[in-house]
Amino acid sequence: MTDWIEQTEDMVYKGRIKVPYTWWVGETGSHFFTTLRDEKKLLGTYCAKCDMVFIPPRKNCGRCFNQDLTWKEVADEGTLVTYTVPAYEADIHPIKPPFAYGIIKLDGADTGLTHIVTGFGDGQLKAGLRVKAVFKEDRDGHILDIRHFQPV
Amino acid sequence: MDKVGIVGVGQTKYERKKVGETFFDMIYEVTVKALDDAGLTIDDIDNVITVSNDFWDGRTISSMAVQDACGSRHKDISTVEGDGVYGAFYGAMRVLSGSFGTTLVVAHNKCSQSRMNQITNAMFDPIYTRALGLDAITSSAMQARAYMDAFGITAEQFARVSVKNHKNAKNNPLAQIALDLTVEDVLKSRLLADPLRLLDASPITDGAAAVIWANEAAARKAKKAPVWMKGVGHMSDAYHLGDRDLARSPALVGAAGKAYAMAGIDDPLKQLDVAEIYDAFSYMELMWYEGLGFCPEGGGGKLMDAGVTQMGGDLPVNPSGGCLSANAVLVAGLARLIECVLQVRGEAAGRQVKDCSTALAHGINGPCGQSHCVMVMGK
Amino acid sequence: MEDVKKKELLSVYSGEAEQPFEWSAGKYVSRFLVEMRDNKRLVGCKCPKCKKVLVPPRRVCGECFVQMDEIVTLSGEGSLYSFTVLNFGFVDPDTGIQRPVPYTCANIALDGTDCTWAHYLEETDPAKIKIGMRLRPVWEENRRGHLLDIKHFVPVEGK
Amino acid sequence: MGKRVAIVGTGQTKASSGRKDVNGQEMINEAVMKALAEAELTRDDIDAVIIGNMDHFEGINYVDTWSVDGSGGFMKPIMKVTTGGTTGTTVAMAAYYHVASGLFDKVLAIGWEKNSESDTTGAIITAFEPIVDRPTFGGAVGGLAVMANRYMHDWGATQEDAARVAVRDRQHALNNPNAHLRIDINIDDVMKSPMISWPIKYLDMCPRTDAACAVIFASEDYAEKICPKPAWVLGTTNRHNFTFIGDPSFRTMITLEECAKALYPRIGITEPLKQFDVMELYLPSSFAGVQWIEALGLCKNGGGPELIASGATNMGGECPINPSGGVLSSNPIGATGLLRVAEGALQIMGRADKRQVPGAKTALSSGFGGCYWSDLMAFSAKKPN
Repeated sequence: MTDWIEQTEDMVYKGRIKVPYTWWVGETGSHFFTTLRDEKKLLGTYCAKCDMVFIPPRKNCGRCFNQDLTWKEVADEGTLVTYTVPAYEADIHPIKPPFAYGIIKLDGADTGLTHIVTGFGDGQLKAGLRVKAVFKEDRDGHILDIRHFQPV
Repeated sequence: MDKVGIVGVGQTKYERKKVGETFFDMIYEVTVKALDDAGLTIDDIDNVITVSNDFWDGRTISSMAVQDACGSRHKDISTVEGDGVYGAFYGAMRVLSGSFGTTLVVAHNKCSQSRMNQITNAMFDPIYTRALGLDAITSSAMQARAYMDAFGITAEQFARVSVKNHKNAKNNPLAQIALDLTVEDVLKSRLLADPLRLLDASPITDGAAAVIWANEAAARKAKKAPVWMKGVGHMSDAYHLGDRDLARSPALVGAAGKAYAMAGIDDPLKQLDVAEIYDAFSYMELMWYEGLGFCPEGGGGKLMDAGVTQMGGDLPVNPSGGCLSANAVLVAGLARLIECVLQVRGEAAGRQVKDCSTALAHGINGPCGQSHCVMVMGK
Repeated sequence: MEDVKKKELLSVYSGEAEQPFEWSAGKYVSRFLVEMRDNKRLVGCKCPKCKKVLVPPRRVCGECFVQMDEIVTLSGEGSLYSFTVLNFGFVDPDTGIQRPVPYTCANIALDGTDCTWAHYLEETDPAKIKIGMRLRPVWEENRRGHLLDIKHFVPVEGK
Repeated sequence: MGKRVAIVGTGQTKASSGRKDVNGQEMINEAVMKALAEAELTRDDIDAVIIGNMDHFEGINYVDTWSVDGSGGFMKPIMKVTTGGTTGTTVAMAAYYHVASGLFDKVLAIGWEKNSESDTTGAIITAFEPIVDRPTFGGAVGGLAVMANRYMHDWGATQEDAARVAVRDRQHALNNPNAHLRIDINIDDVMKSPMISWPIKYLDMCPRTDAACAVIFASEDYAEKICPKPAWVLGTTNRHNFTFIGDPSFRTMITLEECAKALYPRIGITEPLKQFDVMELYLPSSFAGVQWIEALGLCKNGGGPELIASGATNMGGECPINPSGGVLSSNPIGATGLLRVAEGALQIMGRADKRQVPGAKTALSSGFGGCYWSDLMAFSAKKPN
């Protein structure tokens, strides 16, 4: 009675999930992004209890739940903490290789910002490298308003 | 605390692409296998926990695909979306609550059906990070680099993990990739994202797994002696990669500390007989050695070099071949736990660790091992 | 925090990205799709224990937890168990575009089965649709082994 | 044996059609802060966190690890559970079992959704089997409509019968400052509202909502120290019986009936209408509000319209249903079931303000989702034996 199982061809359905998303950035994030867009400045939020400046900014401190954080401008320049150079192309990548991903500790921040690093020479990438943000010309309030970081 | 133990286990063979099988088919297979292993019938199962992920499955409410396949009709059921060790932990809690004598825990994934880059990109925050295009490989590569830089760990040491686990897999008939490799082979394999290479990474895998928990009374009905849960703990680090010290895993230290305290373990290297830990990438195994207290911070590479975690060493790690040899995401944690059960039972055949009475299973959730779950199993 | 409430509120848009999948139908649904494509036929499967016939075919009878091996050919006709006429549009996740409205979703009790099966009716005026009415499938000329190889169901003439 | 468990604090955000002022983690934190404040606890007191939502509504994979800044999961145990519409009650059950297991004493359960961030129906469609169910599925509204239509056919119930529930829940919502829809409507308004999926009209259906809810569960060792009148969990059960759309019959709400039959004997319920002082039920459409109370044994099958018309389920009636305004007034899907739990607990704790049922001592909360699935959790002012 189960002969049919062997005889049946394996059908595969090539489908997709295409649901568009609009993520609300919120008041705190909007202040960060409009400042980035309009003034090319990067803002972190400071928790006095933890004595830490967070970037990306937070409305509340995730560690102590302090709700009274204050804005603190951080530099658009900082130190590379870690990095990788992808050796493959993928449609999720916003740019073509060669480029690196890096975590950058901006001067004045206590946490690192993950972003893209380009413009480096052979063997130049290493922890401790000083990098600086390069801003897009036409900015629309998005994390990619920073086009990338590059060595100072 | 009352006792809860595993009395039945079942796994599919792990394969690159099970083109003729649905989630439903795989879950039925492992449910029947686990019941047979336990000598129980579906009527002996009091409730069910399923483990799946809506993104991987391409289905919101991914658990709906398997309800009838795991025999959950007319039973309580719930779903953990995360690694299988977490699902197993919740299943054990439901027994410990006194509400149920047994829990069936099943997990499925067919990683072949989707695009890994897109699915793992969705781990990242849509407002601040996702548009950068990170995925599991590039984020892990940054962690691997941070770990190397912090402690002078080398690519050769990473490669030794790959050599060991792929070799161990040769004794595991369910493993997907079993290979005799040299360190050279790993170092010459295709670069994915510096410093990680193809043979440092786990494969794309389809598969499913099941375990059956029982309390003492229900376990008496099973045909095999239970392997008891001796200790358990889970903990999450911060989310944004830049918030964390990626070279260290304090959340694993915390999770393991809790599990060890429950299990009465103060010297894990000595007191554990085997460990199955989540090596989605080779470097992770070394980092997790440290978080699990098998060696001091920064000592993962040296522990590997000393051969301690090889088959025949003081604490063999991943005799099953680990995630590097088969990584049906989420299922992988349950596979770690099942290997522990087989080892403690003495049923691990060609990969059996001698005199095994205490085993550790470990799973992770989130990017770069943000959240860890550790479970100690024993006689 | 100071100043934040005065500013505009931004959003991030995912864009037109989509997640592609290659879902295996499995042997049971494959047989179902092949029969539709090649023979314009609907099939179910029969539980060896409770003898109930379920459509679409699947490996396990949920009620009995036993494997079902017997494929049963159905006439394709059935009676209307219930229906709704949808008047609101939404983004179809498989196409990324809005489904045209109105359309009629029906649960159909196919002859010889013990459950219902969901498909479209051609008729979209609720006043002209009666629960219990006899229905038959209208097949597409070019079939590809897809649920929509049946265009929709229509009343069986004279019943 | 396991520990007895009680709810000792709840928090919910004001529900609305779109929370543009906060992102997901921030909205979650609002609910968490309120729950901690009500219980007079801090983040440090929490032993474990459970969180759930529906992944494809916000496109967030691994919400447990993503949420920690808001949920409080930093360096704490956190786990994600999710089962679709039943997610909120699933989260509550997970918190219950975390505590009942004896492994955790104070556990935070969080449900949330920002339905404004995607096309809700488009995302719901993806809940069903992609090859044989999804192409012709009409979403939650369509699924509820076919059930409603069959119910009218089988029992002669009318659209007006259903409209009474739409009016009842919206009237109740006027007492709930957190409700999304606070609209003073009558039966005529419901009947004249646009037909969206025959026989369901616009005002018969729940809205799309952004909101979060947090509930703190505590063991018997702590509950009474934290809360003067804790809401003790009497029992909980669920049934998620079906895999394909066409599998369930609409004879009644089968899974809910099965839940009631499993739960009531365990907790000493023989006459639910009399013995429960209040119910907070996941009734996503007005028609569900008529039919599903039959499955709960409040009346015989087909008796729903009469019971609703009698006013027994209104505020001041024998067993008020949905004093909060229910799902017809707020539906942040991943939070909706947990809101039912929170509202049921608030009644027992005597903290329901204007929507308080005086002297409520026993409450029932339900969850709905998936393929006509049901969850139940019952509460008592009295510590269970």
